[in-house]
Amino acid sequence: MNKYLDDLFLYPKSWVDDDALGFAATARAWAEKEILANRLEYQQGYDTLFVEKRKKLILDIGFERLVLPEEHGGYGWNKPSSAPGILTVFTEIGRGDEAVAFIAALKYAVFAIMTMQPNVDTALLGELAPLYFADELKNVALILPGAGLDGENTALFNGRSVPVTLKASPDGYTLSGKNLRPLGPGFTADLFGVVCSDKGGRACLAFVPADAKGVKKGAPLKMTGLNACRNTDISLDKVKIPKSYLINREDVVTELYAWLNLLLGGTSIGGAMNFFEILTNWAENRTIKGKDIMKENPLCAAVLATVAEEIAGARLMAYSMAHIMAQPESWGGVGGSGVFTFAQMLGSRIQQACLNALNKGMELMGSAGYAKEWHVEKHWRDIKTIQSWLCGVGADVPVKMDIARYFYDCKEV
Amino acid sequence: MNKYLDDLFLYPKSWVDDDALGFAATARAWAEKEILANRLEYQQGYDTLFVEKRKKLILDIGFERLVLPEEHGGYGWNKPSSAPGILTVFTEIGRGDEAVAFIAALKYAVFAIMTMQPNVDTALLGELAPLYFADELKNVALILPGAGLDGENTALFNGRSVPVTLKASPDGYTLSGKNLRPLGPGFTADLFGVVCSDKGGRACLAFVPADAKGVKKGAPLKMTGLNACRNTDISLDKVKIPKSYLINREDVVTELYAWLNLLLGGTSIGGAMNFFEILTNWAENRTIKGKDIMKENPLCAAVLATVAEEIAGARLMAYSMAHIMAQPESWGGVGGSGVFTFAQMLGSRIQQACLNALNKGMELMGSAGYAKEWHVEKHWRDIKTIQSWLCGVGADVPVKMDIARYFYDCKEV
Amino acid sequence: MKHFDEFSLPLEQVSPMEKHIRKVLRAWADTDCIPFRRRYDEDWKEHKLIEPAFQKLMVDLGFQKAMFPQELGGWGIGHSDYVFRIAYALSEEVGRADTAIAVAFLVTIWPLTTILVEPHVNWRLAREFAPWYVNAKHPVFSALTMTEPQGGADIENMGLLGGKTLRTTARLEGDEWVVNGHKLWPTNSAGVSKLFGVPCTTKPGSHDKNDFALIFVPTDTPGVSEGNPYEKAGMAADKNSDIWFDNVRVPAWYRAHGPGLDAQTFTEIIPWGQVASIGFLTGAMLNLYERLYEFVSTRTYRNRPLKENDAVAGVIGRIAGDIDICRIVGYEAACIGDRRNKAYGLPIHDEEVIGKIRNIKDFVSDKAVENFGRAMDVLGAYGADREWDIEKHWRDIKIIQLWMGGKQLCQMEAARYFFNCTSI
Amino acid sequence: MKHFDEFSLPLEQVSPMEKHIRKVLRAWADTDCIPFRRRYDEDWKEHKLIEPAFQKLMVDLGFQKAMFPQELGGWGIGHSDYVFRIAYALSEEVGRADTAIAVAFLVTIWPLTTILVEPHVNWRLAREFAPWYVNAKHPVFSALTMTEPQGGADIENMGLLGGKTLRTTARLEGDEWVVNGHKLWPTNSAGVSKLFGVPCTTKPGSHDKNDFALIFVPTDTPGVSEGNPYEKAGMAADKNSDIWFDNVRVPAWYRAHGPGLDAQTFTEIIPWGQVASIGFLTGAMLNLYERLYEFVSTRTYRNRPLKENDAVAGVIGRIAGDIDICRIVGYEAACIGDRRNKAYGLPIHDEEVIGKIRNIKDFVSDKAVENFGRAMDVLGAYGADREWDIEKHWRDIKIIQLWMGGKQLCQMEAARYFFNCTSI
Repeated sequence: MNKYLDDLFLYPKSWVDDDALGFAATARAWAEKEILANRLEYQQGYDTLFVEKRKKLILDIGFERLVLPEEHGGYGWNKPSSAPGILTVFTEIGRGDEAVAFIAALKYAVFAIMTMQPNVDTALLGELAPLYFADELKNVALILPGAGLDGENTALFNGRSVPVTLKASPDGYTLSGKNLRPLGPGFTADLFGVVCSDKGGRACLAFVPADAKGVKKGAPLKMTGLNACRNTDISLDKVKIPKSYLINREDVVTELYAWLNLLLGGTSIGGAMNFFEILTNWAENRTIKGKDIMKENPLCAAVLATVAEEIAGARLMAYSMAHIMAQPESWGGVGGSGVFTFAQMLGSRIQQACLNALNKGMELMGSAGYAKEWHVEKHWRDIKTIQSWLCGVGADVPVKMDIARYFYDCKEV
Repeated sequence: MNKYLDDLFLYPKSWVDDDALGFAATARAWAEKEILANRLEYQQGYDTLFVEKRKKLILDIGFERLVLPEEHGGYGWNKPSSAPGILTVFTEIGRGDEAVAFIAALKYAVFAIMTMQPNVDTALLGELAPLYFADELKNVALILPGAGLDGENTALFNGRSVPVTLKASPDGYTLSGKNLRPLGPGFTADLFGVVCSDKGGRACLAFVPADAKGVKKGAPLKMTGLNACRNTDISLDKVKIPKSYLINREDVVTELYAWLNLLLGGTSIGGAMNFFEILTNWAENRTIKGKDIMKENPLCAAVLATVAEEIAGARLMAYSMAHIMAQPESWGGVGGSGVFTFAQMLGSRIQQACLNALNKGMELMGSAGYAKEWHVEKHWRDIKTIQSWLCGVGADVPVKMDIARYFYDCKEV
Repeated sequence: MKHFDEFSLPLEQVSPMEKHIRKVLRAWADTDCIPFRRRYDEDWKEHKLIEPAFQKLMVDLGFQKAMFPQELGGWGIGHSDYVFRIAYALSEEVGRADTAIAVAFLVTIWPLTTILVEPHVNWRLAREFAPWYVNAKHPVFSALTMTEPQGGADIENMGLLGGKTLRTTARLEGDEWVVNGHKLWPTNSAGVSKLFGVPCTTKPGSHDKNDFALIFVPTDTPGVSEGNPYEKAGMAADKNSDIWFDNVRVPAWYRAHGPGLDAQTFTEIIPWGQVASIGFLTGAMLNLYERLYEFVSTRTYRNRPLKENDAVAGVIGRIAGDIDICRIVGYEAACIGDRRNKAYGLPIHDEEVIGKIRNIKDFVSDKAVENFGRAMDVLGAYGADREWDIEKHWRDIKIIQLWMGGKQLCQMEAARYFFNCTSI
Repeated sequence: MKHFDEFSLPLEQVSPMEKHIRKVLRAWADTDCIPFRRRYDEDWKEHKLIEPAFQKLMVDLGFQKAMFPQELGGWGIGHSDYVFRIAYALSEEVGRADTAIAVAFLVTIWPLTTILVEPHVNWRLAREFAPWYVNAKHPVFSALTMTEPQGGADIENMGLLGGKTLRTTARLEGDEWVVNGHKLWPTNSAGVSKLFGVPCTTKPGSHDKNDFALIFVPTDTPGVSEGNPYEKAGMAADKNSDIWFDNVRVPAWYRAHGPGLDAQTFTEIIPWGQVASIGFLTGAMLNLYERLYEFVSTRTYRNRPLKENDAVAGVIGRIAGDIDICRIVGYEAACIGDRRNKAYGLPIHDEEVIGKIRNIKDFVSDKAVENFGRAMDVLGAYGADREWDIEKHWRDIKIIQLWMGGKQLCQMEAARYFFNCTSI
């Protein structure tokens, strides 16, 4: 490959300021040096190296603090207009390891709810930032609306079940819910961002420290991908949290989804771009039919083109999403129905495009596509895991219903 | 429907200046008043009304002059940075009638080659503008590279056959080619933009007046759609043109494709948006299973969502394309390999997305989908015609090969 | 592949008669239809060019007799163990030339299947109507008037609605049925037909299947009126219009069978229509292959025939491959129908039969829409050109995808069967 | 649908024996494999958990005898008119539980089909090898070592390359073959097998099919060495490694048949592998249906079971519908193979047979990849969860899509047949 990824996969550069480009370069350097340079070593020592490399990025480089306001030790990126820059950075991290980017995305999205202008919640930040942005790694997992169980009647968020209920108590709130499937590192989580329903049935976001009384974790689950961020089912048995640990403003959940779609979009695009690099190298060095270089065979070239096309298209969609989020004034806020709908719509298309790039490209690699030593199958499993988790339940139906509500004013779907 | 299309189908407004928005509003008013207000009448008297309505747009409103430099009677839009504005205007016209927008797009694209900064060809413009931008309708058709005939060995443009050859003669050039299938109104064309190959086999663009000696037209063809712009095969039998009627600068053909993809993208998106309006009206007034309003049935809502999603996605892709074209400095010129590749890639995806919106939406309309009186089937036929014509030959393979050349430096595909 | 006849059929299942029938129809297609079909679109109202094709097919070759018992001058195919497969072969061969002629012809037989096909032969009605078709010197058409202005294909959704939404009523007065109502869009309306099969309710709003009646109405009965044909995107040979029934009186015994069995035979009519539709689609796809083969063999990319380019070969190989797949499953759909009287088979009103055949129709329809669109793209600048015939099929087969309840009903009836859904 | 056995099969074509064989394998799957398979991934190197499943299947139930002639203590299935359909049923039933166990088991039979199946039975070799499998107290595996470091699946592209790219050589010295070369990735390598079928060339660089040799090599022959197993995304029960042949000497009569017929039987081996692959895929899809059915019946959207939501029903209905389609065409692929000795059939090295079966394999593979992915999405937050089993199949069936030349070779061989391409 004799071109830089950014020269191949065009995007509206004018939307990304120098500050962001600088940080993206740092993230790229981290990925190159810490992970891509010693792929096999990283794969074989994954369990331990995963933590080490994350520490370098998050603690040494201080990447996590991007979400914080300056007065809480951040860099002043806590405004929607930074969305394109944030996307750029997450793409670079995802290129190194989707799992690293994924865990970071969850934490970023949850804290964005209390740090993004105009909704900076200084009081809550004052309590949480010191605890969860200190000098060791702290993980956040989410409890999102999703599948309900037949027979149980739960409150709904756009049709999805909200299995956690919230009760007001004199000194705060009490949360209850059983068999909850977190999004993210449920087993190692230090803090849970929990979507729950108040007595009016409206969805809001509560913060639950993992060590709070009544939080029960199960055994770690075996998953398709993202195995480094070990997950498990949890239950909340009358867990008490202080009043300040609840954010119940209008649109808090839609806003959370918007950020997740953007950051996980960047994550998968980054992973897909690294796959593009591996595939390019493969296609330039394989011969088929005893003579042709693979990339010069028209059928293989067509598959290669589809891979590039899916990634390039996904990247443009992601920047369109970032641009729409970056202009809350024109589109009614990050949590507004317009931005939410487009984030859901583009978010699921981006994941599908990245996965399709992997699925198609692997067709050219034969056993190298699924042998661990080629580092392709991990991208494939990780992206599939992100993509299916983002569906929540019912494949793309809930997102289609979100779209139908916005474009056709459907009321009953 | 209780929202404006532009509030539903978000796009980066900041890329479209007030000047363009004003012209887009005029185009929308034309479409509403002249066509959409009296649909049935327009359909039944199509042959004559098609000309009348075009005259209003092109001569009375002067729409065609958008492409001309101010000194030739234009409005000073003749710079790549106007691409997003031009796209917006073509979307409005396509919403009224794809055929009107289609003919206009061909003429615009051909003249963009000599009017767009930094390549303004004042001499040639001085000759052609008075002839083809006078006070009556003048049609332009293109001869593009495409399918070759087995046994004939032609020059190639990115693998596609260039069936017209160019010979230098003392007083100009001589063009020859047989059984040429124009893109556009070949039968009524006053001017042909002909892609031909010089003796070095390089593709360049020649302008051939339809009344030039040696230009032979066949009988009009029956087509799937765009029937108003009647087409026919032509042949060029040693047709002489003056030196000035040839533009052979590097990238002239790639640039032509870039503009075609943008303008025809807007054309089909406009048509698809009008279909969205018709479908919305249908889905709000049909009951199924004897009780539900169609749009409230989850399966129908999912199909409706797909329609909206395809159109919204196509529109965002089109603006991404326009943005890339509008910044020739960052991406190496409108005809450069980057812009050309992305135009081809996004252009074909936009057409497929619009067509898919029609194909899926029609599934909900039963016989109303293919009965002429509902005005859906025309959009379907017109968009399919544009989409398949743009393929040129071999479905998406030539575009895939364009993509493979750019992303993987393939040399032999 | 030496000939498109090599596309797969489960050879052990093909009837001895089928080869002969295909030969006759192949000759009709190549001499009486295909040479003229490029001008059919403009003939949609007059049928000046289209009429002779019907005359040859239905009268001269005699296919409008096919279903009637031999005792009544027919060919007795209604009594054949292979009747579904024969119907599939007919649909495919005629559909290869023109799916609109195919549907106009097959729909003529369609309502009659309820009274001519084992195990539900109604001899009195068979004797009544047979002479009209068997002795005619001109094509005689019939129609099945299903769709109503409200609700579209609800009526075909017997499984869920049981005729609840029917607004066309039949009232028994003495020894006559009095029919009132408004129907839309049936094939062979706009004055084409001599006989209608009319689904009605004897008790408006009821979803008791015993209140469903299928009544035969000669179109010259007082009170029957039809509108002008609709202009459509394609299928010029098939005329459709509104139909009104205003106190139309027919003998009481013009009801197909009676309470219960009417609803059952009407449910059974759906698989007939679906299997024929699949035949139309695979027939059109056989023709797609013929035309596409010529194009990719004679036109070039990089100065070599398109089919010798690996990437194009991938595209056209998928198209031909899908045709082979569609034909295999389409023929299996016909076999499912022909198992209706076998010990190991199921009656065709069984939800398994309905669900599986709906699914196959849905699958083949989608593949047809996809592959005709793809084929037009392979032709590129020539794809929309009527001279290449593919665009005509592209316009026609979309209609096949949409009719009889379209995609959604296929999806729901298939899902209802596969997952035992109770409320969809 | 009361049970997944209702998914369509062309009932007239199913052998009497098949039902019994399926019953036995169904019981094995439900008691000896499925309860343990969620821990197989971690067992990829040791096979501590996997071994007992093989023992029960191949030895206790005796399936490793199946192909051998009855005279030699086998079941004689190699002589059955239904052998392809039986192989399909085996592949489907075992594949439903674990496609990796299915491939390890079927590949044991695979190279032996060249010498055990009518019309090409080599009795001398059959007598030589039968005792190894028939009398064994433990599972005995074989492998077909096709892939070479360069060129991947070129070797399977006999149609175009005729073995030209083969670098593994066989030199006849006296009454012995001397084999040298390097092979990659065959199923049942890494020390698992007792016998290899080794495609070689007797004249490097030649594409004369007479220079192609298929030679049987016992793995304990001096000069045979194997590497450690590769770690893969799935299919833990199937071990793959490098294999080196360094002046390996075997008796001259260990060659399958001889010049010409070796190339033909090797060409014929491809349809065997494809039909089995299709069986693995539809078997996994049957299991997909079982697990998906449970999820959509017990989990809710809008507080109603997922399957009662029309839009979700549309998604899962398509998945189940595709399973039905795949099974119909998959079984037809097996029938095509079983027609090889029939007057109306074709030998399985015929390009029509190869092209059609490649096409069906390509189609079913794509559908499997698509539908397992979709099913994981229906499960959403639970889709990537091993407890639901679907993700395991999702990882495994991708491998099936990629092996044996993968998609591109299927596409090219299908296109070559359908469009008579000469250069692709």
